[in-house]
Amino acid sequence: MRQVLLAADTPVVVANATGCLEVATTIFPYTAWRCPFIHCAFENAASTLSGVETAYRALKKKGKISQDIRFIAFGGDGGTYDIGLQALSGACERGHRMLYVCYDNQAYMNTGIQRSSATPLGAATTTCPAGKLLPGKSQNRKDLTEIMAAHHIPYVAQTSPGRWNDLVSKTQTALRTEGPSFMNVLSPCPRGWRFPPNETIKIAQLAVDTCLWPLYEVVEGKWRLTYRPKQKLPVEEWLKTQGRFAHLFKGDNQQVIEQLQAEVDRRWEELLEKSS
Amino acid sequence: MRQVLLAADTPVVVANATGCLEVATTIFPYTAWRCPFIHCAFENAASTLSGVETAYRALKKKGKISQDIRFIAFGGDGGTYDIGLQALSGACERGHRMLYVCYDNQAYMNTGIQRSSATPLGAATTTCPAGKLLPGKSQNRKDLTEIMAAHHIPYVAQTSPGRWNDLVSKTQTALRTEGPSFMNVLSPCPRGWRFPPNETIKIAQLAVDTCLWPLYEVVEGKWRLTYRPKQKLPVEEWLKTQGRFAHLFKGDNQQVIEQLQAEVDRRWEELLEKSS
Amino acid sequence: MKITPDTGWKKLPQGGVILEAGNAEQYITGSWRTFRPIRDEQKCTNCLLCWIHCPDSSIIVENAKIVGIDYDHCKGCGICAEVCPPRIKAITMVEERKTDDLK
Amino acid sequence: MKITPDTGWKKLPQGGVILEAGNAEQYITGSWRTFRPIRDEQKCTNCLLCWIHCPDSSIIVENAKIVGIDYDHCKGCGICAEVCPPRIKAITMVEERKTDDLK
Amino acid sequence: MGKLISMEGNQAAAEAMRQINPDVVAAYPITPQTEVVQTFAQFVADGRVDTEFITVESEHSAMSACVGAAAAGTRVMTATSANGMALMWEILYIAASTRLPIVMALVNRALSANINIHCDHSDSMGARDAGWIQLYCENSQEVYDTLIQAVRIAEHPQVRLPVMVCYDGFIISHAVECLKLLEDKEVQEFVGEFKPVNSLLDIAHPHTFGPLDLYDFYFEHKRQQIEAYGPAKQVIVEIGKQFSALSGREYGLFEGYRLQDARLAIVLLGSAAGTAKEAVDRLRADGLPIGLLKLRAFRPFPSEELIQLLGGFEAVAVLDRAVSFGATAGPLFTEISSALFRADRRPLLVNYIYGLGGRDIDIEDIQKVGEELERTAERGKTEQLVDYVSVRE
Amino acid sequence: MGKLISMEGNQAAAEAMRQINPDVVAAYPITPQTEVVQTFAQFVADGRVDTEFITVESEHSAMSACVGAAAAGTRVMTATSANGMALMWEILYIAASTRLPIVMALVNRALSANINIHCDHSDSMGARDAGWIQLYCENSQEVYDTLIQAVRIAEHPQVRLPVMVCYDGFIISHAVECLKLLEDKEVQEFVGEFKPVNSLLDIAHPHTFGPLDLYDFYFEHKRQQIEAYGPAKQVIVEIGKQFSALSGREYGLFEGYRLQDARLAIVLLGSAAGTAKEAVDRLRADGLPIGLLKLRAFRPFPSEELIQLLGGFEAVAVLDRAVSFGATAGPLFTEISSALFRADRRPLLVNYIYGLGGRDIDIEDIQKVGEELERTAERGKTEQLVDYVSVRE
Amino acid sequence: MSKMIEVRWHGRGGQGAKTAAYLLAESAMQEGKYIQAFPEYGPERMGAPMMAFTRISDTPIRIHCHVKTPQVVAVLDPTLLETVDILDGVPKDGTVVVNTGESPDSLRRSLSISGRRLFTVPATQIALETIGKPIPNTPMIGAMIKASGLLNIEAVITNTRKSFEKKFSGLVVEKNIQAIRRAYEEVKSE
Amino acid sequence: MSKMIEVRWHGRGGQGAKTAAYLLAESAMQEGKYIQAFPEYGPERMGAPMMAFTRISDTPIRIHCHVKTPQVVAVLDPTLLETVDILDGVPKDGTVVVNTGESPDSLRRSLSISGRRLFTVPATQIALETIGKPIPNTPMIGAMIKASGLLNIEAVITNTRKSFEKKFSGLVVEKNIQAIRRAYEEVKSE
Ligand SMILES: Cc1ncc(C[n+]2csc(CCOP(=O)(O)OP(=O)(O)O)c2C)c(N)n1
Ligand SMILES: Cc1ncc(C[n+]2csc(CCOP(=O)(O)OP(=O)(O)O)c2C)c(N)n1
Ligand code: SF4
Ligand code: SF4
Ligand code: SF4
Ligand code: SF4
Ligand code: SF4
Ligand code: SF4
Ligand SMILES: [Mg+2]
Ligand SMILES: [Mg+2]
Repeated sequence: MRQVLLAADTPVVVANATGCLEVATTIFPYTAWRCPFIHCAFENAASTLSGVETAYRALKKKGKISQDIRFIAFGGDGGTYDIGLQALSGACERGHRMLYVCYDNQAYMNTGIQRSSATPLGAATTTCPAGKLLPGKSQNRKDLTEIMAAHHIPYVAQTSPGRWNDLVSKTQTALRTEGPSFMNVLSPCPRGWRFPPNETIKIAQLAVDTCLWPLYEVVEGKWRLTYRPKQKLPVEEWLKTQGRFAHLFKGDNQQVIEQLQAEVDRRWEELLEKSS
Repeated sequence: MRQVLLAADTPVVVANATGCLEVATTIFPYTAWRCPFIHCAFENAASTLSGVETAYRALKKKGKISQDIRFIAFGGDGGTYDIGLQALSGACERGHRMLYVCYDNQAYMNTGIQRSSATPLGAATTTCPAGKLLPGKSQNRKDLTEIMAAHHIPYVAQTSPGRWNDLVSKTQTALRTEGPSFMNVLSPCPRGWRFPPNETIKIAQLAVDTCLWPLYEVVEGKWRLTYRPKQKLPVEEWLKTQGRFAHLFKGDNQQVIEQLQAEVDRRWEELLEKSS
Repeated sequence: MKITPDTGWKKLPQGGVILEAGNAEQYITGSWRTFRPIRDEQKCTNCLLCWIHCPDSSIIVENAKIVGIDYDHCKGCGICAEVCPPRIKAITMVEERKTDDLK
Repeated sequence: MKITPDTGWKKLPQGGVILEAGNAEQYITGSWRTFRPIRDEQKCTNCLLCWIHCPDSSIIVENAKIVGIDYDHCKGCGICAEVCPPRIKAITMVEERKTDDLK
Repeated sequence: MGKLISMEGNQAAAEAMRQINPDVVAAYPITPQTEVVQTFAQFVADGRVDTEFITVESEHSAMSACVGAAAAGTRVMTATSANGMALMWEILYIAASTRLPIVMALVNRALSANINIHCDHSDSMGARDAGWIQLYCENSQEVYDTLIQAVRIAEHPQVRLPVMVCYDGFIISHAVECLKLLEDKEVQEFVGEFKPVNSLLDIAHPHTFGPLDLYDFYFEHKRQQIEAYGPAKQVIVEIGKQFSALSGREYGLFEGYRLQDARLAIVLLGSAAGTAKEAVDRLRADGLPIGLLKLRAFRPFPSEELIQLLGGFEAVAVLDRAVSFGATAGPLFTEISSALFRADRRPLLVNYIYGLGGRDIDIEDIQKVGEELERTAERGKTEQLVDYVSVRE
Repeated sequence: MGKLISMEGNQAAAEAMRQINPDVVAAYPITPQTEVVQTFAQFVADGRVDTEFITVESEHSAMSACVGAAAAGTRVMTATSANGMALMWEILYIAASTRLPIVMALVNRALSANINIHCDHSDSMGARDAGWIQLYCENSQEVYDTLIQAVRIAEHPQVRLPVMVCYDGFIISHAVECLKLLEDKEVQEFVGEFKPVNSLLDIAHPHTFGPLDLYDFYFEHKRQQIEAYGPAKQVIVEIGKQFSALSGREYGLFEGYRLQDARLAIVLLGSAAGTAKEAVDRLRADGLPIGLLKLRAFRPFPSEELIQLLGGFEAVAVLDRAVSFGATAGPLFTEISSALFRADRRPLLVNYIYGLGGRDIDIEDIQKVGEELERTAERGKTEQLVDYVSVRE
Repeated sequence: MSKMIEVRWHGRGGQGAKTAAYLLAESAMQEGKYIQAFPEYGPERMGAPMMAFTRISDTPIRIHCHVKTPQVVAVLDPTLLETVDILDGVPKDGTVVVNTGESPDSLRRSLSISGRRLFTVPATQIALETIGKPIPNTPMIGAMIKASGLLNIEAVITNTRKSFEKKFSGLVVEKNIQAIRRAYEEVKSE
Repeated sequence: MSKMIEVRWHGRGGQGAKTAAYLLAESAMQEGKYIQAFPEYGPERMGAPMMAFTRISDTPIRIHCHVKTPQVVAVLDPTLLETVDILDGVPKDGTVVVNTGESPDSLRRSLSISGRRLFTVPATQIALETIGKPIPNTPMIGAMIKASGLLNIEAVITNTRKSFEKKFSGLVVEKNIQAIRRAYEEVKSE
């Protein structure tokens, strides 16, 4: 997330939903934040920040503030795809100038790896464990980036820390956008996905190369792929790097992989079509 | 809404969000509903019904119930685009077999015509009145049908009571769908839109013919226009039938109409492309 | 059990539930009407458009034929008259004149 | 005012706010580490990849050059070693052996 | 000082808001609060206020946006009712504990289920732990006056707490009554400019709001917050005095009516107070030594003051327009009896639950309460602790 | 009857749920409740229960789904904590007023702000008006036993109310303790089959749930609901007896510890009761005539019983693990002092606020309370009404 | 209390009973009276029977209960006579004004009303003829102040003008005023 | 209270202090004792210092407060000695077991510990050699029961086997048991 902040050349105010990021960076009396920061609750980073942004406009209008300030909200996938979706949707519709960044680690990590609607099909979490009866999550992941694009806001992007330049340039575009912008950032989580921390970047990259997490942006309704893998790898390549998918390689769970591959292919084709 | 129920040939259980429909049909000790009906709150028709549907599956599994039952939720635009969006999104992601019908009258009518995110650009409501400074609502309407299509649920449709057959056949398709389905039904409101009640059907039809409210469906990701107006009328034709747009025809508000027309055109083109 | 304005708390069904389905039809709202739809049987082609669109379910249909209008619940909105095909115009809205037949 | 574990309620800033930005750096977390990244200055090309990816902001950069590693906060995750280009491999992870230099 | 004009309670509220001219308003419509929002939206559309109005998509977001805007150092107002307040309940605590001086018009309405749009106090009573100052109004004049005072109370350096200005849905919100308004300038001078203590927009001093706070500091933060309610009591009285100097209308923690020589008293909140005054007059005319205590401040709860005031009475009837299901009695009764527990001389106490979901309470109803109260006093003991006004058996 | 085994409190809760095997569970994770949900999810994944588990996207939807499922005539359970409960607050009232026998494990945790994951009772206390029966547990054994009893209490024809089984976050939820389990069959026989009164799935008898209810009927509906809490008290006692016949473990509305010959008493809820028993023993050893009253049922509140029990005491210390900001004292104190107001002989009462946000309370802390209580009794009057345990000045 | 008059308005959603109640109150206020006015608290729906109330007093009005024993009743829609007990709580010497073309006598007979001072006025017809719309509220005000003697007509007219000017064109205002005057003249007593 | 033993475990997130505390408790329970075990209540993070507690008693354990005066302390990570006051609350006759290759004597000197019964064991090394992973928790149990005399080793082994069998392969279980035994043997006293 620091990468996002580094990309900002105007002072920013940050709002954060409850989640790993917030818990890891602020424990009274310590804060890791060097910019103004507010955490209100789990589900309302977008609405809280929309209040802050409005306050800013009110004071600007009255000449009580002169400086330019940008506003960034951070939320995990739980705080964005699930419990905070409505607040985000509302803020976007109202048109606040703010960047909402979802750091998507595909589960509720802070509370110990429960499924979210961002959890991919087949992944095991503590609330959709791989058990005798059920092979992990039985639903496909919500495609939040697409949902946000359907909000017709001026800027929507999907990116990954695996590709630093992509992330930075998208952040800069987003912050320049006069109106709401949304960025979905895949954020591999060693603990929740079960892999050694040093593979973080590799796994982020693999998600992109398997087209499970394509990098693209939607600018004023125009779709554009920002990176096209030289070779589209099978999702298996990505799945096998992570313990949460280990059960898929056992017994007759192979078909879940096929299902997942089919869905990835379908969405990828759709994306290719839209961005052509 | 009765039209929706008439189209069902299996017994249905209905959940209803707070709004005109609910208030008009149930005042203790009277109910207009002949099927089992539950109203819980304003924002939770989808989640309440997902509980009912799950209960049904639980009892079926245990053999305590044998009958086939279908589940329909009704919500106004306020209860669906705004305060109930998250409950709907969540229910869709979980995959409950239920039909959610949004009767979209483009504002909070039950509480006296306040703007919702479904209110079109330029429309006057009591919370975005046409005043000395502001010419009605300053944001475009959220395109909920598209947002729901981005949820990748098996069936999504947009329809209008102006076209009875369209509505009935879509309802039937929706009820046949094994999984979540969503229907967005334009519902002209004489009081809120300010027109005489007997013009209801005409106005519903005009919304379709101006392409402001195209009729289409998305079946398993495939987009299909279900009606193509012989001649695409200018939105003005529709606007001028309603008091809530009267101010747009005065002063220098003409440009709002142009803006609206541009947005309608843009979304219509996009739709044509997707459904080709 | 029928619930009336005098029913006390001991007799109400628990949980605020209404047990009797569709009992709203006992609630006569026809008097709210200012205009009354009158259908001309001769002209009517039984296309059922009025039945489909009546918001108060007040067009009475039997065997796919219109047999009457439920004036106890019709609120006189005029939608039926509006949707009746222009070539046919089987329904006209007539002002209620209850004043005249005041008992 | 510095807040310590002994600070009583009368002295805390109102509303639970933390007034001092970025004071978490006073909170030494380096001892949580099991492995320690060691950078070979000779090999390093100052590509800054490690700086970009370090989750604990523990690679210290001055004038676009790496000048050191902040062992007070580095948690030893090894990401820097991983992202350092394979041809270069300027960073290696070495097991902490505090046991040995126990005072 | 203005002359008598007539207005609905909600319009009076909106008018006060117009004159206060807050920086930010975030609100969501709900009956019977709606007209406040609508009227104010019209002021915005007509450029009669500078306020930025956030048309949120739910009450949860309304309060969240208020928290954001207040933390950003602006003067913030909102309004809601019943289930609207219920949906923001979580964030009410956050607003208070973060010490944000938000002012809310709470138009009291019954909570669901079943859904009912009329007045009772179950909504505000359900938030009585949340940390908001709660002031209850008897009529439109008080709504108007109290909203103006609320801004000062909330922002007072020794208080810095959000304030709920509660008034009865429909009964006050939708009734036209006579009231006097202040001049715009008078109001603006009275409320003054808002001076935030810490602000998110203070880029030079970046603060962190709402951090994780474990068992090593959380209790201290709460202890500190608890301490604010004492000064709040004094500030309410003090601001009331200042307002009275400006308007000629008196405000404090409560209002006593014919209590001086009374041996019996009725205690209640809100719009029934006027009806009760009439009932008291009639009972007095019948020779009953009865008076009325109308509580204005329910939070902070003036318990020492009540001990002083009611300690010597023979019998007191507490009228509750809310229920705490499964509790011994209504929330106001519980609070008052708990406070009077410490009194040296304790009156007999009885509780009446009235007006749930908008059920009318009229002069005769309250007269009957007074008459029963006298019998209780004569008997020297409470026979029935809780009774219900006008409920069909 | 099973032998002693060891389990965390949350596992004990999940184990009870497994044996109850409800039709539907809808829940959302939140610390410290999470393990209940996780463990149960594993039971579902392994086919060890027949339950349909709804993985909702928020607590508001969790409770809404529970309402839907319960109205559809199924046995429904859920679990949450703190802000999770806060987010479902609106729907809590609806569940109770619709008379739906939902059972919830509420793992007590402090409400935000600031955000804190540890135990206090502010969450459940904030819902004390909502109409839910609230039973508080001292340890894992009670969590397990009470969840099983709760199903019967909730569904009892004279009750038909939702039940919250409250236990202290981390202190109980995350501690391994010894407990005894019943056999699966015993539990299933004890809870029996659920027989709904009205069901949405009863297609032959279509009912309308949750209609608009104006001032002509709403109050009567509330009045009817109020009436359920009396029988609920008896049912809690009765089911407790039945459970005791099965398990050998006693349950009622409260538990007295060394109260018989006591003149001083401590009253509290939850996990501190055990610590307090130890403190009582030590104080007794020092010659103090002190006992403990551990309240189990906070809703319905056993006020007549408390008058009986505590009426004759010299002094009682009420320990609150929650604050009602701006009130005179903590919520438990308020309730108890209000109840005792009617007692013929009234003890001196003092209030201690302790343990907010997980602050530890130990044996010595409670001993000190006991010693101060004795001084109060000797003095014959309360000097300081409210005090705070272990807060840094 | 002795000097407080309570008025009840019966109408249907859309007929302006609430406006009438408010207008009457405002006019009284202009005359130095204290007032209160409120509609029946229910969901407002076009065509549904509804009530509104006005209280007028020489001293500040404190009470906030429903009006149960109105001294004056105005019925804006004669069809209501069939379904609503418009005499409920009206004292024997109360005043009742009904919008109908019938005479008070025949009305008394057809409804078998005993006691009360009965007045009728063809308000809808007057409205149609003056304003051009069948909205009987303003004429009913004229009729009722005449019948009850509550207020001076000029005061009512001045206030109506002031209040309507904010919302309507001059022509509409004058037509309404004309309607008030005509009804004031044409109201029939027994 | 007289018969209750309180144990404090110091470790780092990921080292299994909680598991050790639980295992010890369970073993004690198998021996007919009443037990309680809980981690320090805080956000758990890899590498962060953390504590866990075990209570063992002949009679049911009622108290639910923190452990403040543990009779036995086990330190799973020697680096903690620098930052955490591991002796906090430990009575003079308390037992302290540290995972280190050093001797108790030199440890006492380097940390200037007075009183307490000091023990050391190279638990990480044992773990590496037996289990193959540097997770010192099971060997530390072996060391600590020897040092404290709290429990019989066979009871602990039986219970560990039972408890681990649910989660791990037979081989892993046996390696852990081997680790316990080795540490039991190799723990050094002064
Ligand atoms: C209303 C509410 N419900 C639940 C929680 C508990 N909770 C806090 S963070 C969290 C999960 C966060 O998941 P996500 O947003 O994906 O962020 P991550 O921790 O994965 O970074 C949950 C369930 C809460 N704080 N508030
Ligand atoms: C939490 C909550 N907020 C607000 C309300 C008030 N409310 C009830 S219905 C409604 C508007 C409904 O609008 P919509 O969903 O569009 O339905 P319509 O009335 O237009 O048919 C509002 C704001 C409520 N009941 N609950
Ligand atoms: S590794 Fe995973 S669980 Fe740990 S802080 Fe990062 S996101 Fe959260
Ligand atoms: S006309 Fe409009 S306001 Fe009236 S019931 Fe229909 S939707 Fe609601
Ligand atoms: S007038 Fe309206 S309500 Fe009456 S029958 Fe026709 S459509 Fe139905
Ligand atoms: S719409 Fe006209 S023609 Fe068709 S059925 Fe109705 S009345 Fe007959
Ligand atoms: S090991 Fe991890 S924390 Fe340490 S410097 Fe490298 S990347 Fe940063
Ligand atoms: S990644 Fe390697 S080469 Fe690049 S700056 Fe870091 S240490 Fe040097
Ligand atoms: Mg996440
Ligand atoms: Mg609507």
